[in-house]
Amino acid sequence: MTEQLTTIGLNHYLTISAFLLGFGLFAVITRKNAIVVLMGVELILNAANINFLAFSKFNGGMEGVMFALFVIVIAAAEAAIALAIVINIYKIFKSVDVSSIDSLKE
Amino acid sequence: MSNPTYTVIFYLFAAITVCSAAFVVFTRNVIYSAFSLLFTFFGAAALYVFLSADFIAVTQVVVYVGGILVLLLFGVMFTNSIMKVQKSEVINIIPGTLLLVGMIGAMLYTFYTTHGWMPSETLLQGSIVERIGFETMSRYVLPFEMVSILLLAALIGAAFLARFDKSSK
Amino acid sequence: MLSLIVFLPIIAGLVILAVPSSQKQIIRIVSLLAALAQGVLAVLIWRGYDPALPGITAGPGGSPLGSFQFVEKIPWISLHLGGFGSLNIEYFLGVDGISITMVILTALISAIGVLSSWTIQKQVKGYFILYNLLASAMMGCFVALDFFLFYVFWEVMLLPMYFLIGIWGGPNREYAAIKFFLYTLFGSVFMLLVMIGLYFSVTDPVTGNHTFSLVAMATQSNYIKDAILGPANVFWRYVAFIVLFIGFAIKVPMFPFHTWLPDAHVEAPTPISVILAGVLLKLGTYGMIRINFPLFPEVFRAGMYVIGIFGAINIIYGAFCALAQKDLKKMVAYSSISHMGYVLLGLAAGNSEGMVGALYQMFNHGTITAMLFLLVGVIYDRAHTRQIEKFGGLATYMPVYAALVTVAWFASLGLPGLSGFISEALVFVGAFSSVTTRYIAMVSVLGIVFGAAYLLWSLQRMFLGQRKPDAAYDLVVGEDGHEHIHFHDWNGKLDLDGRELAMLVPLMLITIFLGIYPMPVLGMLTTSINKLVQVLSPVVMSQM
Amino acid sequence: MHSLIQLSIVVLLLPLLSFVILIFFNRRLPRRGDFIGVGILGTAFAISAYIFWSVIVQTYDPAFRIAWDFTWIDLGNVPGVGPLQIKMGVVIDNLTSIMLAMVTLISLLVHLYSTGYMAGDKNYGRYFAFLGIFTFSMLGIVLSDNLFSIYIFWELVGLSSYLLIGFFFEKQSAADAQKKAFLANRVGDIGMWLGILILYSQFHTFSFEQIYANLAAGKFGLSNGWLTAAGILLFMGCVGKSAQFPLHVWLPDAMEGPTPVSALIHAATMVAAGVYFVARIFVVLTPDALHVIAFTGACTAFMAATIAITQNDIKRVLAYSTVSQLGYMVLGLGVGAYSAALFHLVTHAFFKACLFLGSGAIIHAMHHEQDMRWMGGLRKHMPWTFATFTLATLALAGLPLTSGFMSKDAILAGAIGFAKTEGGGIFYLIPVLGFFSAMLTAFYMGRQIWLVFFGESRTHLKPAEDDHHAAHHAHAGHDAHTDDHHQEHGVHEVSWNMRAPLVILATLSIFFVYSPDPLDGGKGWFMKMIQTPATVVGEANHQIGDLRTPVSTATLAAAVPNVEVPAAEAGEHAGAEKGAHSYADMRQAEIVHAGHAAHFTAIYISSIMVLLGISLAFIVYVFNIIDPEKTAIAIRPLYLFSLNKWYWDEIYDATFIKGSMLLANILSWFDTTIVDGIVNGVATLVRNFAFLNDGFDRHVVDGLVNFTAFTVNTTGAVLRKLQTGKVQTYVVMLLLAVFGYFVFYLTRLIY
Repeated sequence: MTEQLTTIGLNHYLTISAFLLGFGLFAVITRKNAIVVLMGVELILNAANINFLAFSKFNGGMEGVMFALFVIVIAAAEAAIALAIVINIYKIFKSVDVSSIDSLKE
Repeated sequence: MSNPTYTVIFYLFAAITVCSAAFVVFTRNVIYSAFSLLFTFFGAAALYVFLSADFIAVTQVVVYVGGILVLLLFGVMFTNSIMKVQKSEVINIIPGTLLLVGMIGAMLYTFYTTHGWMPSETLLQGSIVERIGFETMSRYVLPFEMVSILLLAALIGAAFLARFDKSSK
Repeated sequence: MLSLIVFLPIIAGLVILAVPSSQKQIIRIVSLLAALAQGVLAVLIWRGYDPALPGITAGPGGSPLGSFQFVEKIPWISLHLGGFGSLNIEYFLGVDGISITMVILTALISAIGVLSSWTIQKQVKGYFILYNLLASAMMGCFVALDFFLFYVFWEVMLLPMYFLIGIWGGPNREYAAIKFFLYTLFGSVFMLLVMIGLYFSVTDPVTGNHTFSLVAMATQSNYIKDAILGPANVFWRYVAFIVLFIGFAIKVPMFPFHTWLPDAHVEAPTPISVILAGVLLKLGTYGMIRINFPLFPEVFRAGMYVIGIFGAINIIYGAFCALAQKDLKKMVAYSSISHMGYVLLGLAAGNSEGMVGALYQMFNHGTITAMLFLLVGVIYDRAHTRQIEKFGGLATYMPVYAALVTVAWFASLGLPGLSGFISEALVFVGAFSSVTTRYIAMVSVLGIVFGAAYLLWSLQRMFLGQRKPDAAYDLVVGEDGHEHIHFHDWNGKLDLDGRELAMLVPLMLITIFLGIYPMPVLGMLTTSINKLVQVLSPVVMSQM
Repeated sequence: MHSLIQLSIVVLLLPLLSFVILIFFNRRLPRRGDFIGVGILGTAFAISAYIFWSVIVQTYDPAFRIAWDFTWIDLGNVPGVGPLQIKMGVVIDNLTSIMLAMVTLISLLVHLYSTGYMAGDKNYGRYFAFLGIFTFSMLGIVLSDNLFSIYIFWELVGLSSYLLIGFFFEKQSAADAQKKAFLANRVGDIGMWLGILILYSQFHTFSFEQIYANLAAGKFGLSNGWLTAAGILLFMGCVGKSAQFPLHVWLPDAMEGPTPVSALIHAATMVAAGVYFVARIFVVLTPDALHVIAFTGACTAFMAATIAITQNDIKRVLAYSTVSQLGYMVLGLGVGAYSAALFHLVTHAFFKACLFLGSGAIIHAMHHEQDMRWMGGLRKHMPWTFATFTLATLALAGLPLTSGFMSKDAILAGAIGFAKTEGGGIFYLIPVLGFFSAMLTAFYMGRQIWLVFFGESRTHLKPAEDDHHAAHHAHAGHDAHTDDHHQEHGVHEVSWNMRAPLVILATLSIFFVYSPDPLDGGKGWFMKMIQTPATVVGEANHQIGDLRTPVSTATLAAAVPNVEVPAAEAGEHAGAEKGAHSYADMRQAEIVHAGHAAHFTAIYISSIMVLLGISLAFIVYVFNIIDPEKTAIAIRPLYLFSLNKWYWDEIYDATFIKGSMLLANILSWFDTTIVDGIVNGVATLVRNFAFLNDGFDRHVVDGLVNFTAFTVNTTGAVLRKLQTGKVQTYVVMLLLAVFGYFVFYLTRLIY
């Protein structure tokens, strides 16, 4: 057991990423502020990255690394677009309250 | 690798990451969450270093901390009056909590009950910057180009979306 | 070569698609250039055409080469339909004597139409895209030698026409457009059925499997004896001929199916009227010559006099209706019904004189009627009305316009020295020489008088005499002391301006030249027509 | 290609050149380019005079004929016919060369005259251009060697006549007249075209020569009735063009055109073209067709004469006299007096042109006064016009020493002979009508001379405002050169360029131009050069072979002094001369023979008739023994009948014009209501069926479906609660689903 705690293995990283993922999902689901929702998304992406890197570390391939790289890039793009959208939404609805934006309903 | 200091530092960063992430989610102030997100990113970067992906770590710091976080802060400042605490800003808290607990529990259960992971003996060692460059130019050149085009598109799109709209004035 | 001339306008359409819709002038110029390039290609094809090759049926060895020219023949669609065997459709283009003239005509009229579309202001981009699509489809119909391909072009043609009438038309445009569309669709549905029937009863002599090639279909020996439309199945061959004929007769338009034409013309904008009368009507008769008659020669011979009777009805009925019209454009529309009657009559004659006359009439009617509609458009632009009563004494004030109208009108009533006369004369010569249609010809000669009657009458009411009190324009004394007329809300040139002259003068020169020396066109026709007459004659039938 | 052919083609094309130049550039040229028209016509006349000289005077041969043609349309190797070409060509024989000279001469004179008459008109240049194209088309008719090109130029003549009649197109009456003329001609042309078609359909050629050869060879495939029909139909073209009954109505209205045009087209040349055409096709006419032609001509001559006596418009009188004279010519052809008819054509062309130009001079001098009732006493003011006009009148009336006398008398002699040969009876009606019209002619011409030139001027008697006069002033610009006061001192002799044509034409109406013997045209060169060709139909004995073999017959023809000799010699000598004078069938020979027997009878009767007519005119108008007004009242119905031109216009208007308009309206109503109604009805039917179908659908099919629909509906209502539109709700559902799968997966994993 102690051995399992002291030697840092794959599971440690997976655990961290699991927590990040859970928090991210929680934020995406529960928070009304669009910005915070975005932050949640970022958390999820980070969780994914950690997993990628961990797996590539522990079986010696480069794929995970490369994908992490791409994920970061895409995350940046996504953030930019998303924030722009948020700004537009704010322009239109005069609020960033996601729950008040339900024109998807009808 | 049973170097104790190493272990301690790892746990330290892991704690920073997870706790700040939790703070991001649970605090009611957007500014606070934004700033604590900063710590999450740093923690993640540190963990990348542990995973011997130092280039990724640097990228993480540069892109996330230098770019995305600043963007988020701008967003916050555009949309809220600073330091203002918003009331009643959570919805469907129960399913959220359920999912949070359920997901995390389930995943941890999975991780620690399954012994499917069989780490290969050849671990990733040392700096991988050179190899990244090599892979980028050889095997992942097409995704690389696509991603660059995507970035360009995102850039233009963002500029277009957030442009100063005359008609709205 | 042919693919280029067919798809050039579509390419232009794609280019226009890229041009922002605010750049109206660029759009117009692009389509004009495309039309001119098409014209150049048409001239090249004309120069390269060898009038000695007959066409109509396959050349030596069952291959189109040696009979058709500029042939492009590549497999296009090849489906395996399990029980039905395999469906082989070819991309098969080629010209012979009966299509080369139409190709030239189409290129000419498309160019003229673009010029005449210059004044279109509403949604220029969409207009020209549809226009170019239409131009391509028309050209394709004339050069397609695969029935399926022909059918595709035929259907593609409908849609742009529908929108061009329905969007850019006059007050009652929706009705006219939907009427045109339904009529033609009604016709083409039957065509589809007959086409499939033919596919399963014809085999390609070379490859031995079923084919849509019209060249193979035109040779009776390629038919499977007891197939649905094989020589044995007399009844179904008659049915097929009749429905196919109706399909084409609607386009012509023939007497009972003609009522879409006046509405469509009255509602359509001027360039579309020009295209409609100049080219589309020809497709009906072209289809008869290319598909209907050579594929069912014995039925054609049995039905000659019926076709002739319908032709005579068209001639006289159209002339009378035109005589009664108050709307100038409607009168011209009925006049083209009457003139297409000559084509039907000439075809019904079934001999070389008649058929040459019919084809020549198709060409001349294309140019002359285009001229008529352009002239109507000129006065409509100025006066915003086409009521004949609203004019009078125009010859005094618009001498050039009056002169051109006089020439066009006389060309339309078949004055010697202008091309319309020769074709009508040949039609009558043929129709009278063939015993079947002799009496029909004697009756339809009346059309000459009534044609002269309505044209001269309208000419007199609009241009001669004095200005009518309720005319659509005022008399004002100009600074030079002479009286001029002034149209309400028209500030362009009173008489014809350069663009209008650029549209009209070439047509006029063609009309006069072909009226004095017809051989440039007839020389291309005769070989093919003689071949066609042979194909249709009972001698050939008895040989198989 | 023979040099004469080349020259004739030049003659043909010169007027076209004048047309092209003037129609495009008249405004840029000095004097609107009238000198071009005159000059070109002068050249044309010079050339055709040379042709005339070399054909008629040098080679003095009745059978002279040269032809040339080229392939115009090549229809290739037509199945069933073989190689088929449509040829165009030119033929020159005596008739052609005479017509050529005549047409160009009169056209030249009219051009010259018009420079004075039309001076100052705003469309002056265009006028000469139209004259040019008319001359071109007329020469085309004269030169054609086949039916097709004759038809082409026939229509072109119609066109140019249309343009010239409507030259003052601002006048409604002129516009009506031109339309009427063109349509009437078209009606005639239909017949002509059908006749051409009948001949073509048998022989697949339009050329005269081949058609005649085939006919003579008896290759005509259809029944003889068709042949007669062909003759009559071809004659219909003549009926339209030379204004024979029943299509004569357009000619008097055509006087709306400028007077020189009336002289050129509607007196001298175009109307004569019909007669010329009948002469060209003379040989295909069967006896029955000839009878029809003869009676048509007689009726026309008589009817027109009766109308002419009551007209007041100076030009209308002349117009009707033209119709009447054309009737004479047609009559002459019908009775087989071929050369006499053509002789009359030429003589009439000259003196009638003279009369029209003279009347033009009068109208010009009277400032566009056309009503004879307001003229008078012009003798003193316009001596030249008076002299020439009178001379031409005498010729028209047919007094001895004039050309008209010889030709008309020859025709009447032929008519008598014809009646005799045909066995009398009804056929005597033809000469009788002829002589009666001769008397009427003398009467109305005497009346005209008297009213116009003698007595005192009656200008002041004219009603103050006269719409006729106003109408003339209506067409703008035409009065630019005439001062509006038309007192008598305004009347003066016309200038030289209008006088010279009168003199020339008057000279050409004197007998010695045509024949040394004032009493017998038969002794003249004309009758020798123009001889009846052998018919190729009917009871023809096929001598087509030696019909036109020039060389052998030339000497013979030269040796023969005049026409009755061959008939006489035909009895005595062997058939050598028969070939020479080409009486292929005995019928024609008999007619001509009897005609010459009746020669002096005709002279006597016609002279008596003419004197009768003139004396009647004197009795009525000079000595006023009979007062015309009283007479008119006495025989009012007849008077009105004549004054209103036998009501032909009214009849046609009531029947054909109204009828066709009615038919047109009915048909267009039928078109819009019935045909289109059916179409729309079908559409509605389909739509209604669709509605019906829809009802069935709703009540029966839906009835079954509705239950399902209901359940679906309720579930939907429940599920709709979940549709909040909030993204996060969806995310929750998504994740719940994922979680569910996750749990499921885990359980699988465990057990």
